[in-house]
Amino acid sequence: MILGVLKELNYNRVAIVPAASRILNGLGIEVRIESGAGVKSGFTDQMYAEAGFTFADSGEILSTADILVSISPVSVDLLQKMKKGASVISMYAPYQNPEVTEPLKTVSVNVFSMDMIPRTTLAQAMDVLSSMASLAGYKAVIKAADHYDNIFPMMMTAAGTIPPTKVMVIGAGVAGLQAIATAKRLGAVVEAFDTRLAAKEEVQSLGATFVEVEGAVDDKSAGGYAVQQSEEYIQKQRALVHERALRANIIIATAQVRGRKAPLIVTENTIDQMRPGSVIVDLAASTGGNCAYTQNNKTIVHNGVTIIGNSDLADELPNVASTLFSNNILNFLKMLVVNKNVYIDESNEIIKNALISKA
Amino acid sequence: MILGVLKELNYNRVAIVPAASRILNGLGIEVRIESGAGVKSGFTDQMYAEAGFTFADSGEILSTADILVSISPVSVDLLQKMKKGASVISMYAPYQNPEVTEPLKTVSVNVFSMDMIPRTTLAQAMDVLSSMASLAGYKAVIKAADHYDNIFPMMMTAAGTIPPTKVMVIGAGVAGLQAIATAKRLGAVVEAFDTRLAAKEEVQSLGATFVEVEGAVDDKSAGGYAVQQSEEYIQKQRALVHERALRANIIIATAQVRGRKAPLIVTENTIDQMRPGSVIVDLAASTGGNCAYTQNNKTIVHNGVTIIGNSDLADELPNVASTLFSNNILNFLKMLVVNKNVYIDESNEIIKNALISKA
Amino acid sequence: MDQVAQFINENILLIYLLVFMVILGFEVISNVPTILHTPLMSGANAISGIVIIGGILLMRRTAPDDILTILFAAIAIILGMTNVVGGFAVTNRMLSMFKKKK
Amino acid sequence: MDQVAQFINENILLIYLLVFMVILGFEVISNVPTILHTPLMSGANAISGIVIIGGILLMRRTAPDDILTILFAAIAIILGMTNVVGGFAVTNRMLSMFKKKK
Amino acid sequence: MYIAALVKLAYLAGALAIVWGLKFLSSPATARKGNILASIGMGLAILTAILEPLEGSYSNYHWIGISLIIGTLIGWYKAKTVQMTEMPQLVSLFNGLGGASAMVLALIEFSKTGESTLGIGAGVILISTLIIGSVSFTGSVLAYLKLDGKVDDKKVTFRGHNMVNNVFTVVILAVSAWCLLAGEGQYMMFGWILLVLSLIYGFSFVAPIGGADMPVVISLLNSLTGISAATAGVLFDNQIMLVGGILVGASGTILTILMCNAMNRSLWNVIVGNFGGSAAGGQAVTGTYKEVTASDLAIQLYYAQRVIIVPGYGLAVSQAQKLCQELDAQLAKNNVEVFYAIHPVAGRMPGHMNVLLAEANVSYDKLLTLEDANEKFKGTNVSIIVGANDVVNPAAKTDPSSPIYGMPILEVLDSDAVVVLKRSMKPGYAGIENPLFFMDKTRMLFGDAKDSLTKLVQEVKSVAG
Amino acid sequence: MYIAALVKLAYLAGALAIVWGLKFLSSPATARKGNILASIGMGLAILTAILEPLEGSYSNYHWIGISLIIGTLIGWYKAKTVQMTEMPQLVSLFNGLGGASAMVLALIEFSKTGESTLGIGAGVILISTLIIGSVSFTGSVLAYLKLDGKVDDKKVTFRGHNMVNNVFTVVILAVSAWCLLAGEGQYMMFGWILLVLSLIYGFSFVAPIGGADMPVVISLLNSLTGISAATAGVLFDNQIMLVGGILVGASGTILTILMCNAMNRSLWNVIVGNFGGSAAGGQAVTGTYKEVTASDLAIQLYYAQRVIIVPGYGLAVSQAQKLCQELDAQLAKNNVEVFYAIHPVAGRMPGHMNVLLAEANVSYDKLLTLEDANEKFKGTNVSIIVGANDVVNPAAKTDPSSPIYGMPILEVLDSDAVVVLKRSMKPGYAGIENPLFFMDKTRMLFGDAKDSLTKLVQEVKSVAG
Ligand SMILES: NC(=O)c1ccc[n+]([C@@H]2O[C@H](COP(=O)([O-])OP(=O)(O)OC[C@H]3O[C@@H](n4cnc5c(N)ncnc54)[C@H](OP(=O)(O)O)[C@@H]3O)[C@@H](O)[C@H]2O)c1
Ligand SMILES: NC(=O)c1ccc[n+]([C@@H]2O[C@H](COP(=O)([O-])OP(=O)(O)OC[C@H]3O[C@@H](n4cnc5c(N)ncnc54)[C@H](OP(=O)(O)O)[C@@H]3O)[C@@H](O)[C@H]2O)c1
Ligand SMILES: NC(=O)c1ccc[n+]([C@@H]2O[C@H](COP(=O)([O-])OP(=O)(O)OC[C@H]3O[C@@H](n4cnc5c(N)ncnc54)[C@H](O)[C@@H]3O)[C@@H](O)[C@H]2O)c1
Ligand SMILES: NC(=O)c1ccc[n+]([C@@H]2O[C@H](COP(=O)([O-])OP(=O)(O)OC[C@H]3O[C@@H](n4cnc5c(N)ncnc54)[C@H](O)[C@@H]3O)[C@@H](O)[C@H]2O)c1
Repeated sequence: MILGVLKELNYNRVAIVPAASRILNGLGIEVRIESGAGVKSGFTDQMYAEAGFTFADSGEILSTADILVSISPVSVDLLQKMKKGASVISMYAPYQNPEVTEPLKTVSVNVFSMDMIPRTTLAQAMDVLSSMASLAGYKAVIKAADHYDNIFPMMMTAAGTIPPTKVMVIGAGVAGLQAIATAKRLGAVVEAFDTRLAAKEEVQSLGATFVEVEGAVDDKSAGGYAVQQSEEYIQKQRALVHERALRANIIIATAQVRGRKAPLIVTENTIDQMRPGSVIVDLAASTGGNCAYTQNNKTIVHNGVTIIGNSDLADELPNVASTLFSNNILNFLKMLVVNKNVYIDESNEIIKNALISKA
Repeated sequence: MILGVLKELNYNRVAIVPAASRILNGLGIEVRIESGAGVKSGFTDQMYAEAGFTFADSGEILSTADILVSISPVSVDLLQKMKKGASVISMYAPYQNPEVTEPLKTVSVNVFSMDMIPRTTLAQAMDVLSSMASLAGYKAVIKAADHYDNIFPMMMTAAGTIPPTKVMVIGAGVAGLQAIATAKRLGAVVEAFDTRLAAKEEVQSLGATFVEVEGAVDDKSAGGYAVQQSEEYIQKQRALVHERALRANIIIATAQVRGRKAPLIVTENTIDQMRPGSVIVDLAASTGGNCAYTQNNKTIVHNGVTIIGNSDLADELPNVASTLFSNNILNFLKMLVVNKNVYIDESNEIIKNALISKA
Repeated sequence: MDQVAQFINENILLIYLLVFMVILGFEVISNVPTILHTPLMSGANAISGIVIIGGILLMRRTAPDDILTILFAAIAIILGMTNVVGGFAVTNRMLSMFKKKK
Repeated sequence: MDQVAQFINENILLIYLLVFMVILGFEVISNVPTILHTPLMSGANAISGIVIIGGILLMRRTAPDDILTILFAAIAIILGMTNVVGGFAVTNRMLSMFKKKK
Repeated sequence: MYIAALVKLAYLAGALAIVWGLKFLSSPATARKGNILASIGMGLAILTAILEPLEGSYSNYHWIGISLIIGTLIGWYKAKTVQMTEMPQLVSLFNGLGGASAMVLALIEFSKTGESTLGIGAGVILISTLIIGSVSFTGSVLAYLKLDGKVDDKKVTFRGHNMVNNVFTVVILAVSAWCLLAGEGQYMMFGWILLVLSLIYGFSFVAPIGGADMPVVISLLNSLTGISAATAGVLFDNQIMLVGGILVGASGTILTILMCNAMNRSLWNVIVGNFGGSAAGGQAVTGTYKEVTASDLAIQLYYAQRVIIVPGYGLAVSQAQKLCQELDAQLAKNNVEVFYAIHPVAGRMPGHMNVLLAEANVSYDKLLTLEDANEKFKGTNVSIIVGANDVVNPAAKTDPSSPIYGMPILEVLDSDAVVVLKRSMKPGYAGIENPLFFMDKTRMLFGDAKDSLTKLVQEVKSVAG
Repeated sequence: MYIAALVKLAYLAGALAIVWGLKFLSSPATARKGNILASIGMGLAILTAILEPLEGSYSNYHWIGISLIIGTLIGWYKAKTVQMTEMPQLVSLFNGLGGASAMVLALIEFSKTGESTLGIGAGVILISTLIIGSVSFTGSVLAYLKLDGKVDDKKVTFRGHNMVNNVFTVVILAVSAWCLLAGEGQYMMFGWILLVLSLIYGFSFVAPIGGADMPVVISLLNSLTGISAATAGVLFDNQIMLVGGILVGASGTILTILMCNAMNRSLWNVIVGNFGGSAAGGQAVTGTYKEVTASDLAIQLYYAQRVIIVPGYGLAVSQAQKLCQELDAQLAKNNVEVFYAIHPVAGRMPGHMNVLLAEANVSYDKLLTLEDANEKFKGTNVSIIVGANDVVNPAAKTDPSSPIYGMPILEVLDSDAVVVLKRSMKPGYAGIENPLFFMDKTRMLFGDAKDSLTKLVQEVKSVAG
């Protein structure tokens, strides 16, 4: 059984790392990979060769693979080059972009989208969203610290006392929590906003302050995801965020509502009044951003305030991100591959959810 | 009495910040500053105006100032435009560049170089080297973390266990110690090298491991500074550093010997064998660097290893760096200015040392 | 009342002894950590078997032909001795938990 | 030797009392924190002034014309009382450090 | 005269040994020594009682010897064969025997009074010995039966039971007074009446007290036995009985109170009795769980070879990470190996436990990954689960219908004992019941993890002495 | 008969009050109550002694009254006027008076024996009372003089002093034996001889013991006084004297041993005496410094309103940051305000203290800058300097020749008391002597900061009870 790995064109990461070989061998899987696929994430061809992977060009990979793994969605054109009944594992994000699924119906391959895996305890080992969000949360703070014209921790020195930096985290999901932990480690004073009830305890469990905005709607049936809030709530939240933002110098925004545009929480007015030198990292940029002025995949400076609009910060930690992604895929394969064959068990919640198009 | 502040051409910082006004007023000093001098460090003209500073162009400042403050050395051309007997406070680094002092003799102003202030307890409030080195040490770690393709802390996650990053700090002076503290905060495992006897205890006082190389020469009379080591010692050190470097992924190099070229401690051979993705920050770059391949004021990637050659990282934290610099200058002025006049008391160790050219 | 006063006058040392024994009993125990409650109770229980001395003395004072009393005294001794031996042995077993395993 | 054995036989309760008082004395003190060493010493010192009782009893038993004994007894009482009153008062002052200031 | 003095001194030595023994028993470091010392004192006393010259004594040594041997054999055999878990009931039984012994002695003395008048002093003492010994006897026996599960709490009580007990108390006191004041010539009859009343009362007194409170009751009855031994000592003019008995009476009383305190209840509350008791163990949907006290756990931990701490989200919620580290440091003093088993999904974000433990400065070397931990649980004496739940749920391995079936978990059941620190029986994030809590090896320690760990650290310190 | 019983019970009640009082005295929370209880017991005993019906007693009440009043006035006056720092010597003096009182009583009894034979029992007791009382008397007086600085250790000792003391012991024992066995008719003479010998011995016994060890000696002499009171109790057949005396004798002995332990020395070592003692205070180039024990410091801290901790490089070296935080947490329990005064150059890098304290999770609110701290020292009860030195060196303000003259420092001397935790008298980074250590307000607590703080935290916990 052959697993194909393409070189990522849009990403620094690679979907399968050399260390995966032991488990893949155990599953009876042989890997074909494009030469140089791992170089940007610190995995040289030599490492792959030593791990027993074979190299092939993309054409060969597409035409021979039983399973194709890719981080960026594989285009329909390429899919058509694949064997009938083969499987593709990637990230199509059909929930955000429902239009992607239609064309997939035209090809006769099984398409699995890792982002559709339910956020349950059982599935966490394959939960790419979690592993990437966690890295993004860390990186957001590091990036903010690097762009910031001041330091995070308090220091009382002979040349004066430097007060600790105040960091505001909006949205305490996986990325937000990791951002809180990282900022606290660096010595910042952290406060966080969220709409989910459980978030308060989670934020406090990291020693940060939770700022409560009354009147949040929390829907247990949403599978842990947040739901759309009332306009009144958003107004209240904006006012409170405004007040706090003027005292904070770093904002890490991660608020998302699944399948919808991200809520706009930090307004023009707020940003205009922030001290020049402040930094905003908007991890919700790809769905519109939580902050005014955010431009997706761009870092801009507005009135001295740096606004980093990048939802995919994990890609800037390519080595570790590739490793975790590869492990997530491995865990998925362990479930999917039975006796050297892909076995699509539709009674399995995880497989059922991930399968967005059947051959 | 008029204090002139020029806009820095080579730096993001500004020598005097608006908050200095209260104390300057107390000393009977009036400030003339170039418009836009603070903008890169987060201090707008408006802030200066509110603090009671007046704006002037550089010509006017030069010709009217009794004291001129500048971070970058003021050229002799400009000095000639100054009033006779006026004073200049700046950073000429005559110890590293002995050639700078000769031309200064030609002008009839008193030139103070802040870097010549002795590293004593009493002088620490004016010790610009300390305050800037401390910021540089912090920033070095943040920068390394940002360039690194992995994360610092250990994490045991559903997608695998990420081991903690190993950070090696070479030279545990002010910058090195701050780097140790910052890296430890971020969850890294830190080890440090130094030649001074006192450094061992200092490193351990931050919870890091000190790696001892036997046979170091420690000269108490060097005013706390390190002295040149024997070739044999350097060889031994290189070997040990080599061994450790292959296990570490981050090197922060800060080793300096005053008035000499920085010792070369991380060799080509070592760097060639490091894992791609590793990061080296060489704070000794301006005096030749502790690492092979280091290029002053450049960030290069060699074989996948990022080498940041920047001795002046404090300048990348312009807001806080300006504040501390400004405070250092203020403390110096408090000593220098007596009854609204510059009083050069040559029995004062600090003033005597700082004065590198007398009017 | 007379008798009480007389008793006090005649037995004042005994009363002192009693009173201070009670205090001593309190004192000796009052700092016991909770972990020792059960073994201590068991040990105290063994000590309460001291009543066996009464049985022995009684037995020794009883004429060999007073079978009934002898029988009763024997019962008293057996019961008391069971209490004493069993009590100390059980306590010892409980306390063996406190030994560091090799 | 005879006298000793006799003493034991006659005063066994007294001996019990003594022995167990000693143990009680040990017990009562054995957990005292170091901070209380000095006040405790001072308090115990006051208690040792109990010897004054002897002075009082002596005085009451002495014929008023036996001036010498009366004088000595008075000295004994004065010394003892100074010890008692001074001892308790000083202890109290030492312990007043333990009060929370308002 | 010399011999008489020697006998007196021998008794004194015995008494001293017993007092010091008891004292040693109250500190973990010396407890074993204390037990041995006390038993030596006891042996000395018995020997002296056998050997001391008695006026008009008979040579009933064969009787004494046989009785002693029988008692020794029974006591020894029972003590050696009893299960660790059944020790409390055995202690209770033994205590009953001691009471019975005092009772028998009193009865004989009653029979001896015959026609003579009983003085107040002697009378009170004789009557007390009889009553207290008997109450202690039947009370202890019932406590034994209850603890052994041979008697169901519900079956031996009825409404208004406490009322009946009060009436009993009054009646016994009245009969005693009557006997003292007007019993002349009829003492034996009064003796029988009091015997019967006291035996019934002992039973009735213990009946309404819940099974979980039995240790307190045993301690109380034990102090009663002590008092009866002391009164018997006066009867026989024997100081060691007096001293030993009083000592047990006093310390037993204090111990009883301390035990009540440890349960956060008053003695009164225990005696008046909450039928069935609440502290023993609860009933949940799927079974019965067992609790452990912090002090018992502390001993287990301190004398363990290896302990593994399994942190979970609850640790983070209660912010008890530093206490974990402190527990660890305390245990290290007795060379206990301590590790932390980190499940990959423990907490609410990847690396949550790492953040916490780093904050508490736990060395990275002590952190075990899932795989390493699962190898180390075998041979581990105690696993302490601090606010974790889903990550140790064995349903993931055994119950195919479970929503987490197939997830690798920390296999804490491989260790000798499992203790779970959490606030309630509520489920964790995944919302599913955890059968681990109901396993034989598992004990629950309820409460906020911070509180529980604080207590635990304290107790470990007290074990360390 | 009733009255006799009542008297006996009154004495018993007094004895009980004294025992409980002593017990209460040994725990900080109840010590004051204990002192009052004991004094009530004492009052009761005195009252009973005055009122109890005595056969053949005389009405010397005016004598008794006057004597009591004189004693009360002296005792009260001395106790109220003494300086806090001079209390130990006063206690010693009082103790001597108690001993003298016993001595006087014994002497009178001696005089009364006249021609009659002394039994062994009574003889031993009488002689002991005399000897012990006298030794305690002169010993205490010398201890008082030494503590008060009125006698120089060196002046009252000579080479071979201990040898002489041994000889004295033997002689006194020999004379006692002689008196017992063959003193008939000459008791009074023996009395005087023993008196003189004992008085000299008491003096000689204390002479070689160093001033710093005086508290131990006082405690020892105190237990002697107790014993003499007890023997006097036998003499007068009075149980409360017996009980009270024995109690003091026993507890005094234990206390003495505990005090030696606390100084890490054996009692033997103290008595054989290191001339001049070493623990009292040292001599350094520039003056004398005073030490404080962790336990005394703990009281000061626990009952303070505000405490400021001044961390320095030594805190970092010993890595004691967590203990600082723990101390702070313990003090918070008694509502002590705790702050940390951070000097800008403390440690070895800018922000060194911040890094440490953040690691120990000290809240940012508690950190004071130099300026804020210098405002807060006034009204602060204790400043604890943990491994700092240069940053609190007052030479920076007062000594123009100092290399740090002009540097702003933390003005800890504005607080009521200053305690310095460091290992030695060595200077800090700047290499200059620190006059602060020799100031009146300053006390040193030597040792690694981690060790000292560990002890301190423990002691504070014990104060909190
Ligand atoms: N790691 C991640 O990235 C991540 C992210 C999201 C969700 N999750 C999920 O979270 C779960 C993690 O498992 P877990 O075992 O760590 O936690 P868990 O299963 O959620 O259980 C936590 C337990 O801690 C107890 N607890 C809460 N507060 C406490 C306190 N103050 N003191 C003592 N106990 C307390 C609770 O019981 P009581 O209420 O009875 O005290 C609860 O049963 C998994 O289901 C995982 O999938 C993980
Ligand atoms: N902050 C900076 O950036 C920086 C940089 C370089 C130099 N400095 C200089 O360092 C000094 C800082 O002042 P400081 O008051 O913090 O420190 P310091 O003056 O150096 O004094 C530290 C004291 O700590 C004691 N100590 C060391 N280890 C100890 C331990 N394990 N336990 C207890 N005590 C210990 C030492 O006394 P013992 O040996 O008797 O124990 C020493 O006197 C200033 O002179 C400053 O100029 C500062
Ligand atoms: N079972 C598992 O093991 C597991 C693993 C990972 C995540 N999860 C759960 O999945 C859920 C989603 O996590 P995620 O990180 O992917 O979330 P996300 O990326 O969808 O959203 C990020 C956060 O933004 C918050 N948010 C939305 N609107 C907001 C608003 N107006 N203001 C403030 N905050 C707002 C959300 O509540 C969420 O916490 C969480 O409940 C998480 O606990 C579970
Ligand atoms: N008194 C004060 O308040 C004060 C303030 C700041 C600094 N200082 C002292 O000034 C001195 C200089 O500090 P700095 O940071 O400016 O030093 P620096 O920048 O000159 O050198 C940095 C470090 O590199 C080390 N080094 C030199 N050669 C080395 C080699 N071959 N291998 C390893 N390490 C090597 C030095 O020992 C030094 O610790 C230190 O002793 C410091 O404590 C004193």
